[in-house]
Amino acid sequence: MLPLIKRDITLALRSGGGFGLALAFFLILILFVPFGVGPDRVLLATIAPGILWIGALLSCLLSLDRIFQLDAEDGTLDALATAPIPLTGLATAKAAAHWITTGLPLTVASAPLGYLLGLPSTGYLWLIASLAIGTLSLSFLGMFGAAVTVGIKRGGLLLSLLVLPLYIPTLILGAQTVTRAINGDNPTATLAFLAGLTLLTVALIPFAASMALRANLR
Amino acid sequence: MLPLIKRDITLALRSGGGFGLALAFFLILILFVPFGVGPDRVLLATIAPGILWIGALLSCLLSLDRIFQLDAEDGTLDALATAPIPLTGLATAKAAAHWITTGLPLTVASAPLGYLLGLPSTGYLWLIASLAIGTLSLSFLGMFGAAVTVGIKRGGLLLSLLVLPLYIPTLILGAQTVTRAINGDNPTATLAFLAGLTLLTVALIPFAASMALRANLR
Amino acid sequence: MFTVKNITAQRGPRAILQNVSFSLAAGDCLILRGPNGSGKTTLLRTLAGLSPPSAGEINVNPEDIVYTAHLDAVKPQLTVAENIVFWHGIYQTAQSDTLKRFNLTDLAQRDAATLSAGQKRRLGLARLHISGCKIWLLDEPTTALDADHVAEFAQILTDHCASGGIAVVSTHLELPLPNAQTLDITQFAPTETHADPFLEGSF
Amino acid sequence: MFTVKNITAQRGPRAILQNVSFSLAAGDCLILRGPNGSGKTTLLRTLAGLSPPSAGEINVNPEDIVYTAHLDAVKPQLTVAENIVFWHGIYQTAQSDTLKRFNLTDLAQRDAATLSAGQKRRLGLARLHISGCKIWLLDEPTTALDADHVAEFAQILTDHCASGGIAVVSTHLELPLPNAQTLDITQFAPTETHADPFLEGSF
Amino acid sequence: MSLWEYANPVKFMALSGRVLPFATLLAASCLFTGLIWGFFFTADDFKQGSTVKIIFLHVPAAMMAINIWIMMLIASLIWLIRRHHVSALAARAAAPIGITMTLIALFTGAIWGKPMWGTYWAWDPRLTSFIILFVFYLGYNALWAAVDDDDTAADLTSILCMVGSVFALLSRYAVNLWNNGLHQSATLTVTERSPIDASYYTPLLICIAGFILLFITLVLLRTRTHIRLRRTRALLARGSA
Amino acid sequence: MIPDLGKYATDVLSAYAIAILLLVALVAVSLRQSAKARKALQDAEQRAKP
Ligand code: HEM
Ligand SMILES: Nc1ncnc2c1ncn2[C@@H]1O[C@H](COP(=O)(O)OP(=O)(O)OP(=O)(O)O)[C@@H](O)[C@H]1O
Ligand SMILES: Nc1ncnc2c1ncn2[C@@H]1O[C@H](COP(=O)(O)OP(=O)(O)OP(=O)(O)O)[C@@H](O)[C@H]1O
Ligand SMILES: [Mg+2]
Ligand SMILES: [Mg+2]
Repeated sequence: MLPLIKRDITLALRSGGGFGLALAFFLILILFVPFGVGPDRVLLATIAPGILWIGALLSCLLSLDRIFQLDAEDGTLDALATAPIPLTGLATAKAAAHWITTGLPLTVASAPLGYLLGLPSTGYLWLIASLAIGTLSLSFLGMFGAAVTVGIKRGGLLLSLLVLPLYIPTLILGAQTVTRAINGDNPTATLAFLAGLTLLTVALIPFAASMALRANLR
Repeated sequence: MLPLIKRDITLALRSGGGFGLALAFFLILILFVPFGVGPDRVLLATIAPGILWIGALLSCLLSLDRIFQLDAEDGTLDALATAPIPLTGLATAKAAAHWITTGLPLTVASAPLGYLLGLPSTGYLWLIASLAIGTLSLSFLGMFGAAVTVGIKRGGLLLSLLVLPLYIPTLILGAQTVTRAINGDNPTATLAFLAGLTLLTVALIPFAASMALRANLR
Repeated sequence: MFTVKNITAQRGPRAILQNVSFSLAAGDCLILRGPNGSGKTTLLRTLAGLSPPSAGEINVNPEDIVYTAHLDAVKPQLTVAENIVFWHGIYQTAQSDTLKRFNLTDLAQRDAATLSAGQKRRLGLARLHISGCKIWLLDEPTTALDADHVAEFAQILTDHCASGGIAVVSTHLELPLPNAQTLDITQFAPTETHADPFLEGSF
Repeated sequence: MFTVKNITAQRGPRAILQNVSFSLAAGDCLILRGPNGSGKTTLLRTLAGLSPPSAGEINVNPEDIVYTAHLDAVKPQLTVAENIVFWHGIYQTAQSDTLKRFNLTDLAQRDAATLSAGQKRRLGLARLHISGCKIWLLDEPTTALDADHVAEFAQILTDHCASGGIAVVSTHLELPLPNAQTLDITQFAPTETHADPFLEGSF
Repeated sequence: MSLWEYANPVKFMALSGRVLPFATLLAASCLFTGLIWGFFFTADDFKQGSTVKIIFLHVPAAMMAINIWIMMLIASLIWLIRRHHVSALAARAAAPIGITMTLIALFTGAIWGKPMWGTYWAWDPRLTSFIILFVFYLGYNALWAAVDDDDTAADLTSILCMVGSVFALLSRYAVNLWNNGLHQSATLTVTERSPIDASYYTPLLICIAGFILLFITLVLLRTRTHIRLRRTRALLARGSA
Repeated sequence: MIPDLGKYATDVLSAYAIAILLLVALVAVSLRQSAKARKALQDAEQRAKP
């Protein structure tokens, strides 16, 4: 599994990879919001937690179809499936690599972008914590979606459609955590919920994903 | 060119195509906004024009990488480039097919989704008009981005990055049109600007795109 | 009808072949020979007009040319028949006995995604016939074909040339083409003159 | 060591081959023969464990198997050497003389994207050597290879079997493999018994 | 003789062919009776006026929308565990019915909301959950349409249905948290309403029965369609070997 | 014939209209698909026989 994670990170750093790109996409998305809704600072600060979370989620979404599809297209997935590593391991490695190359940088970038939107200072810690935990669950769910759609050429849009509904609880809990922190409510409960959700996802999704991969390789 | 448009529409309607999917993606995106920023009706109505425009833009964005990449991967693009149709014609046909399968349905769907966000009733007409005109320009600009990135495997994210800055004028003019209509200002000027922008795009972009294609096929 | 004078064929920054010249008249068939990596694909892409030669000139009407590459240009989501109709539309030719000539009649209603490697290749080659073009540029056309179909395709190629067509074929296999000329492209391997401006001089 | 008993190989809803049986011992090499679309790829995928047989049984340790398909499993963004290191990591084997054996030494630092068809295929085949597996399942391994490299690969295959390995090879070409058995798979074409429950009875 | 026998396509076609006319008749008569009764022969509610008549469409549709998803989940599990083709196809056949039911519940609810709450749409947890359910249906249906190979499609959609069910449930709880957490002026919610008057009870029950029967009829019909299509594909594939 | 629906007449009627329209559409689509599938199968059986 380690060589796989290492290779995926290398590929993400190479040309056409997704490392800096997800970040840049996040940046542009956040910049788009003032263009769309207008530059009112109070308004922007109010919607900042939600927008940051949605932005991170969409940036994450956009790199999902790379997870398995590239490997499927050049025959690597067949070769990996017949190599002596279990499919659940493969699935976990893929999701982990995705999180390292996407979720982690997004989390780090969220703080300065939050400042651009005028996020109140009480929110930053909770924003970073919720994103760090939440994007892990997003990566695993996204990996599941990628496993389901791996047989479909350029299935990016279908993948999004399948994955986005699964993202709803994570989004709600994540954005709520930050909103509550800003409003002076106690955000620990929602963050704990979020952590539980992530744990559940990380524990169970690899099995579902390996079933989907198995079916798709047939 | 006509067989090409016809085929692209057929492919979009076939399995894994993007026809209904862009719509569904749009729906979920709009759904995500209240989850992120909270269900406050006044707040939602204020940001509705911007969010609707950004949503349509992102839905459009997600199907861009299909425009040329699928054809490049199975060798069809090489074959088309050596066939007796000019590359500008190819580019125009591709953008037109993309608009028919994406921009048009998004425009139609924007009205009911606007209602979900509580868009004031004065805005609908202008929303639809600005989207109908604006998405055409989005399709052509997106096609250009797709032509530039066609050599890059799974270049979806890079493509988004290249295209998003090009989308900014369209987004501003489009969202402004709707916002003005809602605020009781006169939106015809911005809409006229938008139409001019679209005209310019449709007239010039195919040439740029054909140059990019030529370079990428080398 | 198809003359090539001293062209340099380029791939990325590298000149792969230099001073390639030949001249083909109606009815000629040219087989390109050379080991892996010698530049057959590069030359064919240059001839097809996909990458312009960095030197020399090609005299031919691009509209006469049809090119089949390592990839098949087959749309997996369309059926075999739909693929054929599409290319007829692009080349604006009338439909004819393509299905039969390439032994695809039984497969006509199948999605191209479900074809075997050889069946897909046959569908890819059918584009030659559909195009109605005089000059065929073929890059290892018989890959994945079984012995019978190789023979059949050689016959199609012979017929094409016999009726005044021209073909340039790269292949590693022996094709039964009685009247074909052979061109060993290893002779065009570039000498030490640099095509890349960054290799000139020293700094 | 590798026995297959009465298996039915399936592709989509269709049974493509029925009652396939054979038994291979260390040192055996089996060549699968059959025209396009007869089911060679289908059989190899079934043997590799990618699509389970819908009937019959395969007795083999899946860890012993390495499979090369029509596609090369080569990452274009990595260099040749990096591709090789990656597969060593996956199979957890030590690095050895792979580059030399597959004639890739000169290309080691090149991005795999810039390889020619034959060079890429060689890199794909290198995985066999890297894996250290005993049983090789090969689907038209010599596609795109030139004559010299076909001979060289046949030698590698012969060596593998001579040292106690097993190989199952589908090919349309004549490979110089002195001790190979041949299996004509057209004999396994399914008879009128239906594997598909939707073909039973009538309604 | 076990129930599983009818998971065989031939048996299922025979049985469903016999059941279908009766189911159709029953469904039609129940729907007819229930809706006519509800629409023409119930008194107006003192608070809601005539809008209360919408209940005869809204409630059955809302119930079916949820229950059809549960039926699909069960059918999917049967496919994954016992690999009965008819079960997978029944799940596929049910999805569009579920989508329609969800739409009916949404539309009738929205129309009802205008006179009751003064708006067609509010981000009430219950309503929101319904849109989420709608999206799950869309994704499930799109996946069926996108995968070419039938068995693979059955596998993938079943897995999606399983995972989706878990997350649909989680969404339901998350949505509750989301809207209660904000100080939103939820003036009237679906849950805080006076219990149904007895005179509406019988026609409502008949309507619910009608919707259930309609669902059964349509599932049988649509499953038969999919079985036929499967067989057609199998015949074509065999013919062109 | 139509009972007095009071001031909510349009609401109630449009609710019924939309719901019944959707149901009828679903039934119609199902029937049409069924007929098409039946015919396609018949054709296929015909072709498979000889
Ligand atoms: C778009 C808006 C609406 C949606 C999506 C919606 C959805 C639902 C759902 C999911 C149920 C539960 C069905 C069940 O499991 O029994 C339900 C029941 C019900 N709804 Fe709505 N509803 C909406 C608007 C309304 C409005 C405006 C009213 C009237 C003021 C209303 C009145 C009722 C009633 C009376 C029930 C029956 C509850 C029961 O017996 O448990 N709904 N609706
Ligand atoms: N983008 C590139 N940059 C640098 N070198 C390249 C590039 N693409 C191909 N080459 C090299 O150019 C040479 C010629 O490649 P080409 O594909 O034309 O060979 P070929 O004769 O078709 O070989 P084969 O028989 O294997 O298909 C090869 O050595 C190859 O490695
Ligand atoms: N998904 C599918 N559904 C139905 N039939 C299929 C599917 N995939 C392949 N087939 C058919 O199965 C048969 C066997 O295909 P297979 O790829 O095994 O042939 P092959 O012997 O490898 O041929 P080739 O020499 O051309 O590679 C072919 O007739 C093919 O058309
Ligand atoms: Mg080549
Ligand atoms: Mg094969």
